[in-house]
Amino acid sequence: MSQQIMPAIEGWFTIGEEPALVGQRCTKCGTIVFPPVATFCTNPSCSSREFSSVPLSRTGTVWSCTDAHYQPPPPFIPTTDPFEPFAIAAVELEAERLVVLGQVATGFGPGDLKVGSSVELVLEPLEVRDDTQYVVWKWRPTSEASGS
Amino acid sequence: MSQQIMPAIEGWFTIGEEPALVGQRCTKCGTIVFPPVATFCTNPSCSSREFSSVPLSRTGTVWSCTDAHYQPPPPFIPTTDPFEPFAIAAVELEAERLVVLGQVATGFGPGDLKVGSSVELVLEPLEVRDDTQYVVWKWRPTSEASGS
Amino acid sequence: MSNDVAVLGVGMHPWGKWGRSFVEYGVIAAQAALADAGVEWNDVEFIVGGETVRNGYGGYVAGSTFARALGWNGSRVATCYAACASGSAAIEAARTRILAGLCDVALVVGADTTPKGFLAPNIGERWDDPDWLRFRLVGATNPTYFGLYARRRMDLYGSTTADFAAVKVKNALHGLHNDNARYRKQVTLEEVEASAVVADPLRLLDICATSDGAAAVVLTSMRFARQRALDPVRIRAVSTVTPRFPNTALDMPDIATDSAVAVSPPAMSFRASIAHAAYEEAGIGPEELSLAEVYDLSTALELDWYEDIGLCEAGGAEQLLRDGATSMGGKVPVNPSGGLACFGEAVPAQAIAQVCEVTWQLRGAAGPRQVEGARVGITVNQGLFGHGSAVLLSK
Amino acid sequence: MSNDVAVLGVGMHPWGKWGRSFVEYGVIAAQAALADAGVEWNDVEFIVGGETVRNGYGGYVAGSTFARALGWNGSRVATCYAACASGSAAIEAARTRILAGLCDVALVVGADTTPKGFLAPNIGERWDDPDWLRFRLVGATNPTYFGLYARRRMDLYGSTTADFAAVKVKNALHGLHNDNARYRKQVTLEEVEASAVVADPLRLLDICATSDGAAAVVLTSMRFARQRALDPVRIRAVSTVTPRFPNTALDMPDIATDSAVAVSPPAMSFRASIAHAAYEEAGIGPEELSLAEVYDLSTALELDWYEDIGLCEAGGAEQLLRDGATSMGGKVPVNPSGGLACFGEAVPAQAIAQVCEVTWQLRGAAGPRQVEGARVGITVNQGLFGHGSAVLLSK
Ligand SMILES: [Zn+2]
Ligand SMILES: [Zn+2]
Repeated sequence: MSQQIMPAIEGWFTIGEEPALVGQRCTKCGTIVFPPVATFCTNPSCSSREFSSVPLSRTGTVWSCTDAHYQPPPPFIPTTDPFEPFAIAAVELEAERLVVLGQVATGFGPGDLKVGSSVELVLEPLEVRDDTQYVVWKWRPTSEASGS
Repeated sequence: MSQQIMPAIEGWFTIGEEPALVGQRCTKCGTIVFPPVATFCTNPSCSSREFSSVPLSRTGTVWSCTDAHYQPPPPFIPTTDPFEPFAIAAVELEAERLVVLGQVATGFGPGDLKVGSSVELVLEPLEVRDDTQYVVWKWRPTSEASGS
Repeated sequence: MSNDVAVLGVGMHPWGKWGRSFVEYGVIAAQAALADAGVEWNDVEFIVGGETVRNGYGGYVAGSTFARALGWNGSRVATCYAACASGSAAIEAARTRILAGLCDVALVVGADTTPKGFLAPNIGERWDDPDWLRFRLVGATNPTYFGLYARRRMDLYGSTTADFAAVKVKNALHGLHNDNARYRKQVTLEEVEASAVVADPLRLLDICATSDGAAAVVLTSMRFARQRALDPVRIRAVSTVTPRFPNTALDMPDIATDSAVAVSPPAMSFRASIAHAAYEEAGIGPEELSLAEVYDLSTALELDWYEDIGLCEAGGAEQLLRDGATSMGGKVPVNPSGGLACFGEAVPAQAIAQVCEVTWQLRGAAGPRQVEGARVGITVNQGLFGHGSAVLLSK
Repeated sequence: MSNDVAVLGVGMHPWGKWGRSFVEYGVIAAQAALADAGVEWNDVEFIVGGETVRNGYGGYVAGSTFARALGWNGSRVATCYAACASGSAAIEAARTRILAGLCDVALVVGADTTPKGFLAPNIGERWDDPDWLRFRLVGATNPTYFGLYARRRMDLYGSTTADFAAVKVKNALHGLHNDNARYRKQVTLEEVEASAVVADPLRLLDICATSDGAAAVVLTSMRFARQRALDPVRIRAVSTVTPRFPNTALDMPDIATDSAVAVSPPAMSFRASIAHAAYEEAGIGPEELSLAEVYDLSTALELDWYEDIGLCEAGGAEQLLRDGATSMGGKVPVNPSGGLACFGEAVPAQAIAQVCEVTWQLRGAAGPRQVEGARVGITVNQGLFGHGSAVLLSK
């Protein structure tokens, strides 16, 4: 049985060999916007509506992290039954100078991360629907971190 | 098969031989409130919270009337399929000096009513659920009016 | 003079069914108003949004949603909801902040997208919500109320369905060349009377549609405005009054009125008190009006407004209409923009759009629909649950 | 002085889980505030409601819902929404109307009922609603953000979970005899540390609950107040600022921050700018504070606020706490009411309740929790989507 793989939300990230978040870069002032859903440049001194699509850095450093010990309410989609806690990290992308939230890759907890530690972007399944596996971005500790 | 008869909303009207809307009368200033869901007296010069329950006049005069030619959206419950237009009247109760909206009894249209004409309160089915027939108040033309 | 603020800029996103986000409409209207005022977004000290309750959380916090879309600039923010009067409530928040001396430049934005068909309550069972119960127990939609008001006029004052249709014909003519209007097409009496009955005696063409649209105004202190414009249009008064007990006219979405058994009804009806409060605040009377933008949710309701804004006595509206007094070229043209008849309602934007139109008229910049020599204009509307509003403007 | 308004009356409905309507809570708080002010409802010229978005249409139009429940009196009305800052937005609407000279007496009311468990978005699929997407794509609840802020303090400043627990212990002690608080029970460090982890490093007792509750204030012009009170408590400033671009701190409910790649971040963070704007408007500095009511959605967040309202430099909050400076009897007691720790949040009421507490403190009428010699107090909070608010009060 072959499953098609699709992003859980269209246009926010690529799903190739080297998956990456996709941002918008204002063609006038260079401001980068993620998620890529802006109609207008977010810089108040710039009223441009023109953006180019840019892949964001696939690695970053932890701005902070936490976890979820109780199952969030819908529209959260639980991937395990019974619910298992998962970690969440806010990650700073140096080149883009912005912070992006995401779950931490399965198998890692908040103890595996601290402010400033390195992570890279990976994809993991969010749900299977109509023979399609929908994936979402997560942050996986690199360098000094190890599975918990 | 015997069906229980119940009001479509509790406490707003009685369902005996002579059905009547039920109001609240402020025990301090005498203001009457319908629907009977007030916690506080609606008279701004009175801060009473004490009400007695009073049946409202079963007859009144038309303040105005109209009809519905398109099926209203939910939570409206259609009673016919396909939808049939029904008339609606706002009726002034002289003793209580207030106006109450309601559907016009089945078989009568807006042409059977005019401002000032007389109506009386009747009950008609709104829906059947769990072997219970839920009824709602309607206004039926009296005196000069006739079925259309 | 100390109670005046200037309408330095106005702007709109055309009304229609565009299928895009209310945020986009709002920002485009805001940018148009800023450009019209010659003011940069970074100079705005206070932004107020008219709330939309059908567009997710972003609609609940419309003020900050627009601020963010324009780019966070550190301005103060507010979001106002008052049903159909939301736009004027937002204008009033901006006006009072300027009059309080707390800012010089404020931006007011309202935008909406609309569902198909009747406006319906949110899903779920809510046995304590009057707006839910009127649908459940009576099947009373918004047109139900418009039908009741129309029928009452007919029985009390002898209005005819031809009078109602004539309002539509007039407004369609007024809006013919209004680029911001959604419907720009002449309509005949016959076409109105051939359209389907919705709520007797009103037909499809008697009742306004719902539209996507946005409007924005830049309000400033008179001091700030005078540095930029010789003779700016001024807001002279805003009314946001509630009814007085007992309110004995059946108001949408109620199932019953107050009782007058213990306290006599006030001398003035709620709807009449709306404009009255604005006249009183400004010390200007209806005899000074050059034009009016009134909330013609239905054609018949426009006639009610003639009386409620003081153009004539109760029962006199039909004669005024038949005499052409409220048509372009008449004594007091009503809805020179084309009104809701040509726009279709975009709830939090509509009252702001009315102010845009009066501003263009008072500037003498309304083009083919210009009311000659316009000097004073009023806007009025009424929303669910005791929300009335009026904005009185002059040169 | 010309920018001051008086807090002539304050009133609350006790916080709890009462299972009744928000309207009832609000009216009871309003009647208490009116009685406290010695003002009749019929004398109120302007009523403002803090909107609640989870209680049907009546909650969207909270101002008019309360006006009607009190009995239509013809007053002007407004309803404000600004997430957790809604109460201060409502206060600001009333204050500006008074400062504009358009009314003397205004009533501000906020009330809410709350669901069980986490605050969750409304049902339905909304792929363009960030508040929906954060749950769908990341599973990020409100405590997620509190956990992120707390962990960042630990890694940057060496805070410990014992510090966080100590905030809870302090606030529980403060609220012990507050009749309006929901939780009036001493809490030990051990109890906090034995409670379940919700969002690492925060535990159940680190995070505030949600409650039913209501609060109201009667604001008047100074002229009106002086006829009734010798030395009324005054509002000196209100801040309702938005962020400045680029906002580089991750704010609830966003998935990402602004980018600082094209424009450098402002010198002051958004949260610090909230109180700063109030200090600047009033010409009063943090060194003059006698007490503060800050929005302790979590224990760790209270520590962030110490820095953001200027009680100490970044990273200094833990020392201040450990020294007892923010406890009753310390230099600047924080949350003498017991804070959200003892109340649980009732969204549109909470910011108004903070003003009630500061008013009682400045009157010297806070009973067993009185801060001695209190002369100046500030309230601060932050809501979703760039809503910050601060109210600065003095004798
Ligand atoms: Zn740009
Ligand atoms: Zn009474």
